[in-house]
Amino acid sequence: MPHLTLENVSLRYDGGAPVLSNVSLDIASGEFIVIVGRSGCGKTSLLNLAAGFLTPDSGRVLVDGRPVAGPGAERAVVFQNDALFPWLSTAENVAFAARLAGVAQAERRRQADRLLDIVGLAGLGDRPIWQLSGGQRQRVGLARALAADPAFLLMDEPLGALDAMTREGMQDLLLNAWHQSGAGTLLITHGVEEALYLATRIIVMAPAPGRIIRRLDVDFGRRRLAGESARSIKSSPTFVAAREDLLDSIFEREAA
Amino acid sequence: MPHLTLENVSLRYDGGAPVLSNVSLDIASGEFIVIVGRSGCGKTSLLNLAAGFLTPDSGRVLVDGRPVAGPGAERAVVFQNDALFPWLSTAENVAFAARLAGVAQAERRRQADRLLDIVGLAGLGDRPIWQLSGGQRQRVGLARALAADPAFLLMDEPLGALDAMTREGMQDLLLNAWHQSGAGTLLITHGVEEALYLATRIIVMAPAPGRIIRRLDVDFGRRRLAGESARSIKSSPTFVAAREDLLDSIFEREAA
Amino acid sequence: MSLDLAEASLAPSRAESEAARPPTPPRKRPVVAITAGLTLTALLLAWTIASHFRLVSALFLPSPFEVSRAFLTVAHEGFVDATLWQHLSASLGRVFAALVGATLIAVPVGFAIGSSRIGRGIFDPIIEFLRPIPPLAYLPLVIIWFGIGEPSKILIIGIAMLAPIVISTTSGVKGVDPDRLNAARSLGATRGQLLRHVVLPSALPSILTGIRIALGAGWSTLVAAELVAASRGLGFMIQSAAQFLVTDVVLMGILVIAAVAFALEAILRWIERRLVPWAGKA
Amino acid sequence: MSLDLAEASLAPSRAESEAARPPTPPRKRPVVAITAGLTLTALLLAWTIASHFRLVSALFLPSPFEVSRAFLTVAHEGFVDATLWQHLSASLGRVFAALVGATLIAVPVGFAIGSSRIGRGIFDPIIEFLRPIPPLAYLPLVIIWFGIGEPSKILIIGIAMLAPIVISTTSGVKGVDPDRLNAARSLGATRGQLLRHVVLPSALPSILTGIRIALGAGWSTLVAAELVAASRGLGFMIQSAAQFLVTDVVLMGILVIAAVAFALEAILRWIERRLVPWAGKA
Amino acid sequence: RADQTKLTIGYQTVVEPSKVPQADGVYEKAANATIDWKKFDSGADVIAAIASGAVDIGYVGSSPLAAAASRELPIETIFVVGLIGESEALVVRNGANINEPKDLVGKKIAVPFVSTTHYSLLAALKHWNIDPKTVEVLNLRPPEIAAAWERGDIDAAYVWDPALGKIKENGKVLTDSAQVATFGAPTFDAWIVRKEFADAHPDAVKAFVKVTGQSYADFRAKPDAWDAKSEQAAKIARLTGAKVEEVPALLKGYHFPLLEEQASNALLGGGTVKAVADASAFLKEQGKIPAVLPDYSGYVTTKFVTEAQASN
Ligand SMILES: Nc1ncnc2c1ncn2[C@@H]1O[C@H](COP(=O)(O)OP(=O)(O)OP(=O)(O)O)[C@@H](O)[C@H]1O
Ligand SMILES: Nc1ncnc2c1ncn2[C@@H]1O[C@H](COP(=O)(O)OP(=O)(O)OP(=O)(O)O)[C@@H](O)[C@H]1O
Ligand SMILES: NCCS(=O)(=O)O
Ligand SMILES: [Mg+2]
Ligand SMILES: [Mg+2]
Repeated sequence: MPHLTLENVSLRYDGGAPVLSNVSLDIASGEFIVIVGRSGCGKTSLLNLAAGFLTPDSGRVLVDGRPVAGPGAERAVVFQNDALFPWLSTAENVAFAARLAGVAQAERRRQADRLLDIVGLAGLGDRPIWQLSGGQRQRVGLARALAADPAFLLMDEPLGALDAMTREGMQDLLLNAWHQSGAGTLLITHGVEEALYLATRIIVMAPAPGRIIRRLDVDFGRRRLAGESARSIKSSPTFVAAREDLLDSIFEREAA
Repeated sequence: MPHLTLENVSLRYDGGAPVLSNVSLDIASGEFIVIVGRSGCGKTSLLNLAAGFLTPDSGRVLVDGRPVAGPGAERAVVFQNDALFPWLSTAENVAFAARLAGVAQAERRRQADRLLDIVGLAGLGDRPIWQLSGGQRQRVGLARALAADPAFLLMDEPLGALDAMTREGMQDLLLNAWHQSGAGTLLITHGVEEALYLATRIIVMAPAPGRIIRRLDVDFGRRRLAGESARSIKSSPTFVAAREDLLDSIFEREAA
Repeated sequence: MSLDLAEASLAPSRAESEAARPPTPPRKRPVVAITAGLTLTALLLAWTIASHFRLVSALFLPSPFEVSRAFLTVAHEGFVDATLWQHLSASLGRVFAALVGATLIAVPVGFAIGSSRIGRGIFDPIIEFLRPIPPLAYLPLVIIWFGIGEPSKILIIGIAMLAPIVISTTSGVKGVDPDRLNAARSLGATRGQLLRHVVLPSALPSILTGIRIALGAGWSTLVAAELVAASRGLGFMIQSAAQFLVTDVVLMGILVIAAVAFALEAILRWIERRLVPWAGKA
Repeated sequence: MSLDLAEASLAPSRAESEAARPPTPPRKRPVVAITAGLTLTALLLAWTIASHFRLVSALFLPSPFEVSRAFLTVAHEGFVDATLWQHLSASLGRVFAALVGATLIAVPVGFAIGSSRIGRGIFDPIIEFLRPIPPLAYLPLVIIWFGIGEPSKILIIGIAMLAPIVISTTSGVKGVDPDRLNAARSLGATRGQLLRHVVLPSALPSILTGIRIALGAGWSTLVAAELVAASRGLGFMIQSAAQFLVTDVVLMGILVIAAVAFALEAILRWIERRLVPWAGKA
Repeated sequence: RADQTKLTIGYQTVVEPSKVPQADGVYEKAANATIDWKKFDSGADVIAAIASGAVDIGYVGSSPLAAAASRELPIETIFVVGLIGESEALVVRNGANINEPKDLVGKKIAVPFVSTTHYSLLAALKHWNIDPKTVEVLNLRPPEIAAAWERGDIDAAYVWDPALGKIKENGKVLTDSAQVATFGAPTFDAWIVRKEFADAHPDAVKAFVKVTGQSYADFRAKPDAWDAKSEQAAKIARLTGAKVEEVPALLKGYHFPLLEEQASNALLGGGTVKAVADASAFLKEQGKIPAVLPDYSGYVTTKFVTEAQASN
């Protein structure tokens, strides 16, 4: 079973203060790990290390025990600002990896259509992506990441720019995509409810230097997959209590 | 007791579909009215009518029964993007109304310092406003609005751009400012919790055309002012239930 | 002067809302259009009257009628040994030759500056040094070095075009969304593929903008380049006409130059819209 | 060409985070600086060698030494009946006279276009018509109309400066945040107060940018304006030197023109920072 | 001395006797005027300056004069400098392989546009039956011609001194204006005045004519005294840029008419009007100007020469 492991990684940007200090984290297939923490505590830096966009100053990043040297197709990334390619059609965006690999146009199109179907965008393959709504674009970004059939899915606030209602719909889509692909998933969010609703495990980070201060296993997402309504989950007392608890960890609130 | 009244107002922008249709609303001193509703349902348009920035196609906007013709100093406005004047110091921003009225520099400064003290920015009067954080800038915007000692305070998503923690602090500041000034307050927000926490009455709007679909009296804010902790209010079952209820109205969610 | 406050306060205050809204409300247009129409009519009328009643001598201000006649005459019979069309194509030929040359040099240089530290080290100081010098200041030097022939004229125009294209290309390359680069890398792109599949298309809108600006700069410089030792070209034509005091041809030439500048700009904008329809949208 | 991907992917992807972060990481600078230094040294060396060993005739490429000597000679003894300082002040005088004139006309016109529909109707078509015409195209007409004296030169330079200032002012006035206007209105501002207390300061950064662009455009045009019937000025100096094939003075003149252009730009940027420190920040 | 007339005179670098009183400040005294002397490279520039009112009295060749008159520029010819002879010549570069006129086809020939040499070149080409469109006629001012010649950019040039002297160093004369005159296209130089100025300050113009006439008389009286070592030659060389040792020869390039000859039938009294009309007709034929006038007599006046002579 694939494992993506960060082993005691530390990081500082050129000449600056340490941004991450001795962080260890393991992501296995089937897990949905959500990182929360205040702005600037190093969440994005951590994800960029895992993705291979950054190299740690000390510590190691391993996939199945082997150190990684840069990004790799087994670790697909979904970006907050979708990072789609506006010069390509929706379908060509989804099939971008295939394009790089030199797969023929027709085959690329077949692949793209299958994935667009999965994310609920069947029939929009020929649209220029700048004619899609924010929520649709995030789906395309997800489809593009899933296209490579990755072992891991790394997502940095993928729903951050969406409005409340679209966001709720996308949460269920993420749950389903994770469930069906089985990819080990790492997601960053500012939404405490979102974290509770999606995660199998929540990682709370604290700033200066960025470090993990809490790990919390939850299972609301599995309850949702089992058929319970989002509304009943989110208003259940356990959920509300977990939410307050988590907010306390993040903001280290003094009980007022 | 001052009343700001919208009487059956309707509005359409040049040649477009109706944006507001037959909306009536009354704001009295001591009230804290919060408008929620999906993006584009006409909240900002409604506030702009109340402020006098727009004129309704039909219906009337009245202050104490007299129709208004444009903006007036008795209806102060706080903007989402603060709308401060970067070429003026913090103190001069706060005292802008006095500057327009030709009040002398020293007297302006005295006024500004008093208000900066109220919003918790004592000593920052000489700062250029572009050296303030987003939260501080919103406080300056609030101080500028309060400087005119307005009968009404109109705020369009004043906390929308702030991060979660700063936002919580500002909510309490708004509650206090409202309580102390006694101004009839109208606030627009996308945050359902924020609405519940601050309002004496919540107005739910629906789009196409913009109209009021629900009015809901609440009193969590008064509980906060009475000394109860934010945490205990927000995790109380009545609050959680009201929240779900409100979300249902806004998104007309089918119970899943 | 009245401040259109109503208009100002209706403008959406946030960028996102822009897309969802209809374009500028049409009800306000007429005022502008009518005033504009009146202004132009008034100007044309003043011109006609002043020249018709010889308030100003024809030497200084030929009438609109004389200017149009000059257009027809020069179009058919020519002036200083070439027809209008020959002058125009000489000028256009120079500008386009310069454009091709400048683009071939400036785009790779812009890529080098924008995408590599070594490239920046080599080319940035050169460009930063050349940039502020008005291309016309080179004119005498270029004439000493390369003579008064076509190459000199094309070179001068090309020099004027270089900086805008390099600078736009550089900013396009530097402005490539790092997320897009990262996205492509995590989808398996090699360095070459990044350049070809991400950097180039990302920078294309900037490059085209640079070319548009460069064409404008080149067209300006052209007129000056033709002041020296040309035997054809619009700049040469109006200069010769001025020396023979044929003011109607001078005015006609200025109008043609304006029209061409206008057309070039419009064509480039059209190309931009066609080639990079997404520019500014995503 | 190597793509500095590490660098690219570190760049913050969201605008807000920009402010909180330190400027560009210093560790990368040396590469650029060293390469830049090497490049400049290499160029200077090549120049010295080529001219010293007379690989190229001095007529075409005087040595750096000869160019500096030309600088000293012209500074002290002068060239074509005026010292370097006199040429320089003649040129600067023209440009500043034009700048003052252009600003006095263009700023009010920009205000009119940006803040009133009538103003837009009247001036917009005129500016849009004049804008694309290279100022040099007017040169012959201006000479016929106003002669070959100083007024013509200043006029030509001023015309080149007009459009940039009008356009920047217009966009500054149009770009006033409607929320700021509304804020001032709800604090009791009259129309006059809006113009003075909100529109003018809001547009100031744009106006200054326009003036900076205009100075550059004017400096370019100056050289051309002095190609015709001047008896003093840097453009006249290099043109005369070129006619006598005094290449060292030509090169020296180009360097002086570059230095002045550079200095003007730097001064204007300094003024911008002083006068509108908030520009781009809020 | 605010009562003094202000007079701007545009002169060219042609070697002729009036440079001596110019150098000596005689004009200023005679006209009781402050005079601003402006040097021009060719007649076209002088005409432009006169047209815009920047210059009051100017030195131009017959061709710019004809062009200006045909455009109804308000000017009057007040003094004829003389027929142009060898002082303007078409020089072909050594090594350009031009041995006879028909070799000019396809070559680059530089002239200052509108000038007498432009006119003479067109006339010569016509005489040789060469279509002007088959040669490349470039518009360069005399100093630019000298520089372009040195660089080897042009194959031939029709120009006057001092540029002419420079290019002759490595070129040979194919024809000159004395010969072109025999083709039926004589050229001459003349002083002209802005009509408005002449009406306002007739005395200043008269004084100008008188001093000019006197200098011509001085030269005609003792041409050999103006040798290379004379102070006259030195003054002329300084104002024109010609080499002092060449001045005596250059002075022979013209036939300078005396004041008393000016009003004769051959010159201002009739011949000049006809010459201007002929030149205009030729320029029209060549497509350089759009129309000719029925009558050019309004552009020539004997008034000033007559009065000047009378006051002697
Ligand atoms: N390229 C960079 N150069 C220098 N410092 C950086 C860079 N990127 C991030 N930092 C700093 O590192 C720290 C962590 O940044 P990071 O983006 O990882 O935080 P984050 O938790 O993702 O924040 P947010 O919630 O705002 O996205 C911050 O203090 C930030 O200022
Ligand atoms: N200036 C305008 N011109 C034309 N249409 C406009 C204008 N301003 C708003 N609208 C339209 O009117 C409707 C209501 O807009 P309004 O800004 O009042 O909504 P809102 O509820 O404030 O939305 P949001 O929550 O996104 O701020 C929208 O459909 C919008 O597109
Ligand atoms: N020989 C005089 C020259 S020009 O005045 O004709 O240009
Ligand atoms: Mg982040
Ligand atoms: Mg709104």
